[in-house]
Amino acid sequence: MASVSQTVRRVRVRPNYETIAWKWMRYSAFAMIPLVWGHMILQDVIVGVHRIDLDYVAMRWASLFWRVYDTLLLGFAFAHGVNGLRQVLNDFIHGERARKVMNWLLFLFWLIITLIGGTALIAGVNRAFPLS
Amino acid sequence: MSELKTTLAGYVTYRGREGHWSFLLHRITGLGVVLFLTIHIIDIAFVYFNPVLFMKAIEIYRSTLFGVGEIFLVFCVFYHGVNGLRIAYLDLFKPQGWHIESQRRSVRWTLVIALVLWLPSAFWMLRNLLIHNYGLFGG
Amino acid sequence: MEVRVRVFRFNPEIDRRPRYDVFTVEAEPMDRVLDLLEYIRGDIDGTLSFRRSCGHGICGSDAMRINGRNMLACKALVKNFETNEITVEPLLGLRVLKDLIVDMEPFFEHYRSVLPYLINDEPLPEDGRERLQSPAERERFDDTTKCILCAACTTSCPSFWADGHYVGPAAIVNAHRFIFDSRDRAAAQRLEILNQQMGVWRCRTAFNCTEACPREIKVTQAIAEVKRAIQTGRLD
Amino acid sequence: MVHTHTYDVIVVGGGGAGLMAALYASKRARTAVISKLYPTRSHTGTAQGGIGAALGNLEEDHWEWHAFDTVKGSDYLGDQDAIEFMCREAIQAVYDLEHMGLPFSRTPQGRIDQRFFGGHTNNMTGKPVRRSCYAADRTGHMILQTLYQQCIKNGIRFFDEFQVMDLLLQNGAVAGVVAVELATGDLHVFHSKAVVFATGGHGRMWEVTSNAYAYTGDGVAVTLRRGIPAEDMEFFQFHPTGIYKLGILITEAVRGEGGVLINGQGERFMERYAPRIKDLASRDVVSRAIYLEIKEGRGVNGKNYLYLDVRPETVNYYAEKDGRTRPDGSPYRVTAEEILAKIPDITDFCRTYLGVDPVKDLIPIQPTAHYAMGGIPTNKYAEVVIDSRNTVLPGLYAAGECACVSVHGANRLGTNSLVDLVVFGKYAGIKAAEYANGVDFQPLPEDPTDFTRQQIEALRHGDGREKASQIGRELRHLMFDKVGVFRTEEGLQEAVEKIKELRERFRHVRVSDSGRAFNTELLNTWELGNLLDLALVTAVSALERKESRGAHAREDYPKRDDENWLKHTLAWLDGDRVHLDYKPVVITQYTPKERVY
Ligand SMILES: Cc1cc2nc3c(=O)[nH]c(=O)nc-3n(C[C@H](O)[C@H](O)[C@H](O)COP(=O)(O)OP(=O)(O)OC[C@H]3O[C@@H](n4cnc5c(N)ncnc54)[C@H](O)[C@@H]3O)c2cc1C
Ligand code: HEM
Ligand code: SF4
Ligand code: F3S
Ligand code: FES
Repeated sequence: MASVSQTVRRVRVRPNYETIAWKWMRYSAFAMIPLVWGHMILQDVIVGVHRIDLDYVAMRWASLFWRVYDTLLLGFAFAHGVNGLRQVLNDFIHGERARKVMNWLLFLFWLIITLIGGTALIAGVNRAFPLS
Repeated sequence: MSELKTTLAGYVTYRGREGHWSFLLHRITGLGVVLFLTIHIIDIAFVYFNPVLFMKAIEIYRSTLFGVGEIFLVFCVFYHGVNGLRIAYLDLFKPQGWHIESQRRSVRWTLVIALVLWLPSAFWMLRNLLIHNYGLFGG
Repeated sequence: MEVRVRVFRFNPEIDRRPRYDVFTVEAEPMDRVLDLLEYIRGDIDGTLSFRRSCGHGICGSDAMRINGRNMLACKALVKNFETNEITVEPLLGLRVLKDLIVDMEPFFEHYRSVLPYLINDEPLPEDGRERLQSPAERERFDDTTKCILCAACTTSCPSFWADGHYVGPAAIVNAHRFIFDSRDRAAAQRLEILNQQMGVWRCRTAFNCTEACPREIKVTQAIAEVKRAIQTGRLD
Repeated sequence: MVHTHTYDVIVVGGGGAGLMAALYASKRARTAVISKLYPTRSHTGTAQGGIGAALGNLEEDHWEWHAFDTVKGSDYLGDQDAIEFMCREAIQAVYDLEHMGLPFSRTPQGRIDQRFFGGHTNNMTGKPVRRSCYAADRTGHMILQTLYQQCIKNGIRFFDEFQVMDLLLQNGAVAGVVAVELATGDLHVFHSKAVVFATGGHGRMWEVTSNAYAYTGDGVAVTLRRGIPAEDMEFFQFHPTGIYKLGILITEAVRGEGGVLINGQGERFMERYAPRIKDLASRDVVSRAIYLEIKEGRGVNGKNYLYLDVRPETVNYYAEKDGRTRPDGSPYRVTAEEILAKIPDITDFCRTYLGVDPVKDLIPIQPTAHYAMGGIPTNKYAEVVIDSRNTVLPGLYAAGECACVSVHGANRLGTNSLVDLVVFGKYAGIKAAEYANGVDFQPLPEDPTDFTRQQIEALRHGDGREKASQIGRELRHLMFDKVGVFRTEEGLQEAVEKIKELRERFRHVRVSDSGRAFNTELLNTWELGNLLDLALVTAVSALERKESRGAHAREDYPKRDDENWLKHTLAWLDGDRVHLDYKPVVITQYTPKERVY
């Protein structure tokens, strides 16, 4: 009786930006549940915007834990969000050139905002700033 | 241009089922959250760059209009998160889950879970809002 | 019972913009929407154009939007609609050539782009007989062999509406059919093609394709399997 | 506007036969396919049951047995040289299809699976034999897709949605065809050395039919108008199991898997008509049995339908009674799941169009017009022959349902059409390319589109007193009533007169759409004209054949008459008149005897 081959076939596909972005969107999703939800539930729901002010921020960032937490949050959530934005814009912006320009602009946007946020996270509340 | 029109017409008039709506909702909530997050990163960064502006921004956030908006934002984050988890789980671990009945079911459950998470939060936030902005509940 | 059929009309030779004509026809609950269209063309307005051939959901000619959803007119029974008003429109996202007829060329171009044919240059069995394949291996891609290229899926996809360059679910389904065929040897090439900008990653799992497929192919699942194959390199 | 194209070989039709021809012709000659439908819309895609070939994967089988079954099925009218050729070639053809990628269902050993089908027997025991190679109940779909895929792979040139309306002949040989481009209404002249017609059948002239809207016999009508005869048109197969009223086909494979026919009294009546193979007797036999049951008042609720029953309990009950076994000798018993897995599409049809579930409910069925045995006369190399001496018309080929080789004779055996397509489609392609490589182009006629324009003008300028849709309805009703499963002298006489009347009325039809792009009204009306021509030829051929043979059942001549009628009909159409001539049947080793199943 002839036998039938039953080997698992394998191939290799070169990963590109889209491959990685897809994975990133999904794996970051798992990390973001504790980060984003945790942050949001704590700040928006439990503490509430009415109790947040400079002192509150200063107090939170006094703890290294919260600084690391917020750094991770910034890293994950904003990169995820900007890549999401890129995907949506990609749907609507056609043409090789336009797309390239958009991608660069988005990259700069991501970089600048992340740097701004990162700077604040590292430097903390600016007590030297004249308050009035 | 005509593609944009077609797409928007399709979004609105195509009578898709659960998947169509969850796609739209995921997209809208995602975009809403990025918009907010961008602003939020900037205003938080003011604590270093310009604390006065930070206080002004907080002032604005405390307004009733923003308060209500924030409640919706929380919904967006909950819905987007639950749905994102659903997508990530199916895509990465259970492609057979992209099956017509189970997919319809999972979309509905996503909405239910998001609402269940959101309702108590919304209640609490609304209560805070009423207390602080209208002095209710003896606040 | 009486049914009001609202039909999208557009004749590029005369009309500057489309319009809707309303025909009131007598119908049985078991009538197909295709029967109504045939009746309208034969007995009321001969200028109405639409495609059809087999009349029972096998040839893929008559996919159109009926009451806002893609389906085959020959598989849409009057009794399955809640209302007595049936709106019939051409597929969305392909150019309308006349009335319910759209330009299928871009659709077939995408189909052709994924190498939709068996590629295996290894020598044939020496006895000249069939290549062997176990029932399980055959079953692996059974679902996607059912595609009739009707385009109902691709034209229900939000990503395709937004950008007609997206290969679309139908092409991916037909790539899947060969990628998972144990006799084929070109899976890597097809996955490479689908890994590009306009490939599988455009799919946002909107699921309209699966809902629309008249052959009940698990389209989104097939796409997910292709995505996984690209990510993991495994073809099982 | 008129466009001109030049190719060595033009294939008209993108179904199984056409694509097969194109694949083989294109290997050696510049080839293009013209099809009025996108090729994947062709009717080949609807074929369900399977393709017959004596592979012997499950039990002993020989191509000679297949040939004998075919001869017997044909009621001895099939040409035996062609039948032997086809059945021998079938085996290689099926392997070829597999190598092209066709996803056949498989045996546990990984070989092509085979199933029972009507009329397929073990010649030694007379018992049914598994000969039908299949891919679930979508065999035709898989063949069509596979061939189309191969055409893409080989870069074959397609003219999709071009409808051929005329054949150009010069100096007694082929010069090309004229087609209208549906999208623009422009005429295109295809100048070629060889033309292969593979345009399919004409079952749309009957009221209850399994055939597609596009099945309007264009190829046969076009060649008839150019003086080429049509062969054996009186033989049209009525398939026993069409869905009641709709005509949608329920494949014989359902009975192959153990389904049985049940009359209004709950009786399995085929035991009386074909004691040995019962429900799997050949189609003409079963269709007639159903008609007789209905006539004798045993239809369901006094209506003209019966039931097909594949509920597992019924299947198992009769399998036990018949002592049916599996290949390994164990008793044949099935579950609902197994049945559903074997006939998924049928299940879908029943659910969609009847709202019944085949493993739980009975399926109401009636005979449905199904397959044209007759058509353009050819020899076994698919070369068109134009008289009783089998004179070949140089450069013209035909294959598939539009051709009459004749391998199906008076009644086609299930699964043999797909065999016909691949075998004769292949040879049409090979022979056409061979021929094209050996000759020069015939010059085009001075005004090649003249006749086509005349036909179109006539449809545009009728006085509009008559409506095409009405004529079509009357034709279909008339044909089903008078030229259906059973025929009589008076009925046929009446049909001939009425068809002539309808053809006269047709001259008054006027197409209301004056546009050019996708003027489907114009083309549908032209197609109705084709059906009217073929209906006339069919009715006259049937009227003249004074015997019963295969699908041609005359109540007034109930017996087969080999002495006078063991011959093929050739019919020419000249205005309103049909000329007939006859040619002998080729007999090699199977001498005609009475058919018992
Ligand atoms: C429901 C059903 C089930 C069947 N099941 C089986 C089965 O199980 N086994 C079996 O052996 N047989 C079966 N048959 C029969 C078989 O499917 C057909 O006889 C066969 O497929 C015909 O193939 P073809 O290539 O001749 O024509 P088709 O596949 O019909 O192709 C005809 C082609 O010609 C083109 N054409 C027609 N007119 C023109 C024109 N004027 N100009 C240009 N192009 C034109 C069409 O576009 C089409 O591409 C079945 C038939 C039906 C209807
Ligand atoms: C809370 C946890 C979150 C999870 C689990 C999550 C998950 C996901 C996933 C899996 C996708 C990919 C969807 C697809 O490709 O089909 C996605 C897309 C997206 N996400 Fe998130 N996300 C989360 C939070 C956020 C946040 C905080 C933002 C904003 C900053 C955001 C913005 C977006 C955007 C804009 C998209 C693209 C939407 C689209 O393509 O339509 N997400 N998200
Ligand atoms: S996958 Fe389904 S909907 Fe899409 S083309 Fe194929 S049959 Fe049509
Ligand atoms: S509708 Fe489109 S987004 Fe994906 S799941 Fe289907 S291809
Ligand atoms: S007419 Fe063939 S699929 Fe509807």
